Amino acid sequence: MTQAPVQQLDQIFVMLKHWLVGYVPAAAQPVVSSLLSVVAILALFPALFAFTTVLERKGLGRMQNRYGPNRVGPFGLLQPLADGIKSLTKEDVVPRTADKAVHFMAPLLLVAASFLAYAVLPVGRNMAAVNLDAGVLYFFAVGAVAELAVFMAGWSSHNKYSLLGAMRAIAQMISYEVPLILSSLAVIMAAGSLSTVEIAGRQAGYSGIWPHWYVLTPWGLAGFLLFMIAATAETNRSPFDLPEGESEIIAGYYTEYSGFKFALFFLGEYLGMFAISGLGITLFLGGWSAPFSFLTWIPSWIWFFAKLLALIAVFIWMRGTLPRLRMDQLMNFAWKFMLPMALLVMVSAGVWRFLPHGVLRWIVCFVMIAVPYVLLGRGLLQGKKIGKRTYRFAE
Amino acid sequence: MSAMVTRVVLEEEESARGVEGELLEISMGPHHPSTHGVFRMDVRLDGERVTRLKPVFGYLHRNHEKIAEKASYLAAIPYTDRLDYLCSMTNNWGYALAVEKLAGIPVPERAEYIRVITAELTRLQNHASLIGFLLQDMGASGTPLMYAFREREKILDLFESLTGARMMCNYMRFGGVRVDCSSEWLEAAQNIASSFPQFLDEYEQLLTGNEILMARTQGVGALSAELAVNAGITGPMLRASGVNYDLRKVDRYGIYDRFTFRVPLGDHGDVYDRYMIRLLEMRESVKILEQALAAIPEGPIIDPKTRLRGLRPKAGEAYGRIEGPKGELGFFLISDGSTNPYRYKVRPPSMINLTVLEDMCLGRNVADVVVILGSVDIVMGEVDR
Amino acid sequence: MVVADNPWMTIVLLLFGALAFGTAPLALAWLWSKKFSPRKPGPDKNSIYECGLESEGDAWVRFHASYYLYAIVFLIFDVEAVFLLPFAVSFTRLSAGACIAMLVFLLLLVEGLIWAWQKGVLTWA
Amino acid sequence: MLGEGIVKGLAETARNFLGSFVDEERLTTVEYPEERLPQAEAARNFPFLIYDGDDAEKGLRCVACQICEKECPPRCIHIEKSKDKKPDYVGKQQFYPAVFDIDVSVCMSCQICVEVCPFEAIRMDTQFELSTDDRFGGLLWTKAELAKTNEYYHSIHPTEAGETDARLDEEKAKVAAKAKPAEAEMQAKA
Amino acid sequence: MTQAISVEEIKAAMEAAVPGCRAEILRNESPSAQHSLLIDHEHAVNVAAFLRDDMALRLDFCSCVSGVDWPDREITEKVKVKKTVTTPEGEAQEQDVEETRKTMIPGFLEAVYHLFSIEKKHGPVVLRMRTVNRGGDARLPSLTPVWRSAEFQEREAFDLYGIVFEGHPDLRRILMWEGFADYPMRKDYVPPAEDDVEAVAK
Amino acid sequence: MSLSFLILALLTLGGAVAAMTLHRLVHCVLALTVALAGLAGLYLNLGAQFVGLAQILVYVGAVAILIVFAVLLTRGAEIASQMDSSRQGRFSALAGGVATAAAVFAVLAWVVLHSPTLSAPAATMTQVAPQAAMQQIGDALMRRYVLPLEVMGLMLTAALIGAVILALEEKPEAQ
Amino acid sequence: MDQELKIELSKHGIFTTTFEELYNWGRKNSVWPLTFGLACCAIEMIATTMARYDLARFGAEVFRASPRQADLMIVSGTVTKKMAPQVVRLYNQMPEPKYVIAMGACAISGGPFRDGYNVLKGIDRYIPVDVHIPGCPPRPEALMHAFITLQKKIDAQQLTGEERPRHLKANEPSEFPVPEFGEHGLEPAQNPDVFHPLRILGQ
Repeated sequence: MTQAPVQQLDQIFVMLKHWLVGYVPAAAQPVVSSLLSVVAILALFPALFAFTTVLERKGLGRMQNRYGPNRVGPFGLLQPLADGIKSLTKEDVVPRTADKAVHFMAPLLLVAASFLAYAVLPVGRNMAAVNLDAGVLYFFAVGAVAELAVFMAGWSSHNKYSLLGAMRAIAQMISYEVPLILSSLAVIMAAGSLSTVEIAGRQAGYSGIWPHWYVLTPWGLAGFLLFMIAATAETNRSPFDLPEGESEIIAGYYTEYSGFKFALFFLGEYLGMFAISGLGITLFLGGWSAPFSFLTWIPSWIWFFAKLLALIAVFIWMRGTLPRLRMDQLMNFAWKFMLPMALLVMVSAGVWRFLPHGVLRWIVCFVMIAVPYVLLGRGLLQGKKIGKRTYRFAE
Repeated sequence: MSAMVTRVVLEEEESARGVEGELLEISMGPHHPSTHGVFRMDVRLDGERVTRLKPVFGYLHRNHEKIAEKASYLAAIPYTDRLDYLCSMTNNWGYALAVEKLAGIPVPERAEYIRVITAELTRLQNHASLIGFLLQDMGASGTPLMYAFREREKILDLFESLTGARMMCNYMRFGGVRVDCSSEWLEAAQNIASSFPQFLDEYEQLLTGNEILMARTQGVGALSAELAVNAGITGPMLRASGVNYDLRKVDRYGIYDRFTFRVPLGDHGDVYDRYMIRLLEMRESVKILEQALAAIPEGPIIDPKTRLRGLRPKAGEAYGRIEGPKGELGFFLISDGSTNPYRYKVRPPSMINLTVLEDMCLGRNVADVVVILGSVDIVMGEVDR
Repeated sequence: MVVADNPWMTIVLLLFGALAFGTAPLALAWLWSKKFSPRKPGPDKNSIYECGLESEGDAWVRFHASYYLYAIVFLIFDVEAVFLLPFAVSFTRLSAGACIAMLVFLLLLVEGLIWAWQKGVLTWA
Repeated sequence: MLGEGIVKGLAETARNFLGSFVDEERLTTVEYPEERLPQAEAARNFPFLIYDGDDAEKGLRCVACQICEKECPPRCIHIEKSKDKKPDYVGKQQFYPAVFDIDVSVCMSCQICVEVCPFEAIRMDTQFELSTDDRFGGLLWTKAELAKTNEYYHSIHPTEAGETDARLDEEKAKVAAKAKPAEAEMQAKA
Repeated sequence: MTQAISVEEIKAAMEAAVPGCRAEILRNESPSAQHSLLIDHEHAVNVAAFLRDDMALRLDFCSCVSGVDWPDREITEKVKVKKTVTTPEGEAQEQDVEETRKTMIPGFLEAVYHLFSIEKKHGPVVLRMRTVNRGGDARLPSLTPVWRSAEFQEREAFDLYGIVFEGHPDLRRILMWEGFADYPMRKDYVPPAEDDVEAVAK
Repeated sequence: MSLSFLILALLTLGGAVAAMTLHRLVHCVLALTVALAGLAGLYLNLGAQFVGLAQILVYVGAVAILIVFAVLLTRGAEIASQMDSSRQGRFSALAGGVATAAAVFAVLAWVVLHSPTLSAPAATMTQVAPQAAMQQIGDALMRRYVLPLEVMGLMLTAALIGAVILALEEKPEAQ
Repeated sequence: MDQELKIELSKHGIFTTTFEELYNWGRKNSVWPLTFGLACCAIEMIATTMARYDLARFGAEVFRASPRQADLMIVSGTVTKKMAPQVVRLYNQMPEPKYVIAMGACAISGGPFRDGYNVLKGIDRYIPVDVHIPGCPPRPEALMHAFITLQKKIDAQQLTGEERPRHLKANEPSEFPVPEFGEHGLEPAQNPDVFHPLRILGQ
């Protein structure tokens, strides 16, 4: 088997870019190169968004013993196009008492913030738009802007439900940002770098057939789960979809948004979800690397997107199964479970480094995480006297 | 008796805070996704905590009683279908029972059995959908509701093949039932009765142990037995508060004394208990169904001496009640000897169960309100009539 | 790596691209409404939605202090995370002593957290 | 342990998801416009009038007794009695409805008209695809739209129609039996 | 449905426990034989509290509260009266004359309470109260302080019949909107003339 | 002065001016956020990636939110802007502001002019590779500045406790 | 779309025609109903979205609780006089283009309850209705039939010309007066701009 064509396939987009850049004058080359990356991001992820909406609706349908959309285009795949056209031609209503400028800017800001995060995501070998040495920090910093966008949307609408939704959203997002950052710190400690490209690269090696993914360590697994839970909350997905909890506060902070502005919010939320899943993949799931050494011939970007789709499927799966948490439980969970656990994961990642290789460090790290998990979980449930019950019967 | 205690405390708290202008006043409803129809709650919020909640209804007040007083005894039956539109069979039965009391009409054996079978099937589909709606209010994207409706469709198919309609069965008559059921129908009902526990297992697997569900429901909306009795709460909600009062046992109306079944009772009276009591009641209903299907005799299905058209009961009055899926469904009829009831009054369980809504919701937050309301099991057709 | 660009140029381009991506359909929708489907504002349509009723009272009311408390705790931990980041980066080359120093730093903050927990600050109302 | 119930629930939805590809019970959708479930024989939606033979006007069983109009709970039936009479299925001279309208925008499909009709003239149809944008024209059905053949009745409710026919035949036989002696008497007298 | 205790017994117990209370037994001739007790206004709340708390009765559950409207009735009866009739002959003579006499029975509004005991599992015991008239004096004491379950139902009777329950904590319209002027469940209510589209009548 | 610096400086200044002049408090907060983001841009422009991004994370992500909550908490969103609208009040406020700004600027200028980096010869300011920069910060933090770090932690904890105590007075039922 | 219409359309030029087709195609395949249940029919409406009938197949399972994001109002059940102002206001708050399905007898005419003092005799007295579906309640299939009828109706709408639908005409209203609670009933009892009965009884 020749390595060359495989590698070519792996690097096909990189080569394509080089080839295209080669045609422009040298002075314009950096700009064109950047532009190409930007255009790729702007084209690819919205397309993924469109696809995901159908996937979600169909997936939920299957979980609920039905088909889901299947008539618009082949297998219902054109459904998002129809939705898009509809949204585009729908009347745009802005409440009279709304703060119009802020109301207008909020969805744009959300979409922009969501897009910016993609700059540092390595979607394949040599395939990151930029390689910032503080890439992870950049990612979180950009994510922080989304909170502001949500607040702007909720506040400017001048609607009670919107404001409630926005306040819920911010409280939730800030609370889960801490465990999100802390759980990724474990990986940064192991990798010794904040650069997403580098972190992904670190995990591309193999021991036997097993990859060096951080998720395959006790602290990595725990960190990954914490990271994904926090990510679910950050992106307002079920069971943390309180900010738009339809059964409680109508449509949350975008109650007063119509037409394409509403679609932009939707887009922004999904883009956020992809981005944060992408970061999770980069940090814990080996980025673009193959799960087994004998599968490396499949192009790296395929692996990345396969993992992304798998995580999206899990998001959809959870949405199809779980009821929503309540605000106080959500906050309790963030501060009284997620935060201590994230700190412990960090400490255990530190311990991992200082212990010698072997079974011992597996056991120590596992115990370090498992015991507090059981205790904290018990504290969460039994502290509130929550548990299964038995019932009396009268004849 | 401390029935009014909660109310007083509430007002004291409110005046003590003295920040009325700073609280958020929200009307939830009449168009709200989880008010189960056109119900409205005027809520005052401190942050997200409820400091006052006033139920407002009447948005579906369609003058059922007035129309029935202008119509004959027979013509009122299809209207009863539309009271609690999820449970037309039990509504029919309640009304038929009241008229039978008023006019002294006997009911043949077979009709009684068919009534029990259809009523228990109704209870099954009502409880199943209620749990689905409750979970929907809790934010589960439709999956439990879909499973509930999957089973409900099977029961509705049964109803349709017996009565011709899925929801508005218009099936029972004073003195019996309208049409006889075939042996195939009984077989189909038997199939449902024997497969229903599987569905319940699935439901329990999906939900009962779920930590989120438990956290959302346990300790939420607790209702004391004392207050429940005083406020006239009936049905699963009363039993969840630990009061053993099931009209099927107390009144032994129809032929319920022939069946062995148990009445599940809760100890906390919270939303979780209400949820569990309904699940357990479904299992008991299946038991009743099995017994009734095994013992149903042949015979006439309607009292031959009763005139359906132009029934003129002697002047007098009667109050008849049954254990509807939502609680005590009563009909109070006054006859002046003419073909129309002089006074026709429905005792709607879901409306009276709302009496304590505010008591249960105070101090909880918006998300709880939605869940508590869901656990009360209201149908606006019945609340507003 | 690809052509050694200035990363910030890419990011700025991406920012503009993203803004354009958001604005373009809005502009298109605006054009559409100009050409074909006129917007029809009205007193009801442009009033606030409140379950079909006319909205009463102000939505911009005083909010609960617990939001503020959480924001403070968050700010503290955010700053802490910022300090932890450089530590994490150089962690592989640090001595055990430095790590213990960081642990002390952590414990200080955890102590604050526990204190706040005990005080019931972390109980949402 | 925390998370146990959640995992169980996830397993349940996964079972349904995977089951939807193999098990009919786990994919209950009937794709309506193309696929339909067989309708229950007893199904009812709106009333129609039965006529025997080929001529809707002649064979209409309704004799305009107006019982259904009176008993209809929402009072959606409007009948105007004819001035003249025509023979019914047993040959007796009867009135017939000059006008027979049903406002299906009011009808509550309760079937009471069917129950009270002594002439087996009105029955419930199963047709439900009736949506229209014509509020007044499309939802008021006149006699011409309501009249349907006995064969149609047989096709939608075979058992019930069979019973009805048997009853009618019996009645006819009775009348015939009564008529025969009468005829014989007449002849004898003659 | 065990009616363990007869109406007469309840009446006696009531009158013994609440001095001065007046109760009247109204017989119900229909097969249901649910006889009722008509109680006076002044002692109604005390009577109700007694019924609820009495250890033998324990009517802790007020199931159903109904308003009933009894409009003014004209009773036409033929009475034989002795009358002095002047005969054509000019003699005054006492005669039995049949005369139709019309008596107006003034209308009133009535609230009917159906009580049960959850503890003792008996019932129903039917309580009735009547207003003085249907006009300005349509007042009754509220029994909501005794049974919370009466809260919404009394409001409903107020809304639809216009019975004013004194002592009710929150007596507002419940089904109709505030500002609605009529009491639509009364027998003499006439709905507003609306343009009724009767497509049938074309 | 490069073009990027000019733009960023204008952005920062514009945001700051808007934050002072806008009428709605929430608008002011948003404008302030712009100023803070502009400042972060300036850091980034100087090649201080870590500081710039941390500035966004902490100031835009956390401080701005905190101010927003504070604004909503006081319900002064509308009323406060009308406060102190008398001419004299305005003038004195302006004067006070200018004085404070001048003082702050003076102190900063003094510090900057006396900082050792400025006096060191240009040659010692080696252009470090970005990756190394991150690690250098970490190393410096954990070796040379380990004591200040602990003091920092203590201060943060103190800040937490202080703020909570202050806020708890607002929220008596939590105790 | 029938042939005649196509020819008619082609007169407007290919550009408009394609636009129009795309526009109608998008609208008809993305009809998001308002989460709006009134009475009995609402249960059948819910049943329509459930597994057996699955309205989602048409891309219409996105029930939006906020009128701002909804396209279709399914008036599912009795509209009482107490509710009518809210229904009209919700309709008004929906952005154009918006459609209304009157589901069931009550929504069309007051149905069995039309003699009630608090029952509105048909929602078309205040807002324009696109599709009526009789039944009490209509079966889920019947609602789907109504939905398909609506899709056909949308498909036949023109983008330009005098025949174009209401929402494309600048001078046609998109919101209608909300009736007010009077002492005896709603005022006004109907909106003559919307309500065009064959004949009003007593005239």
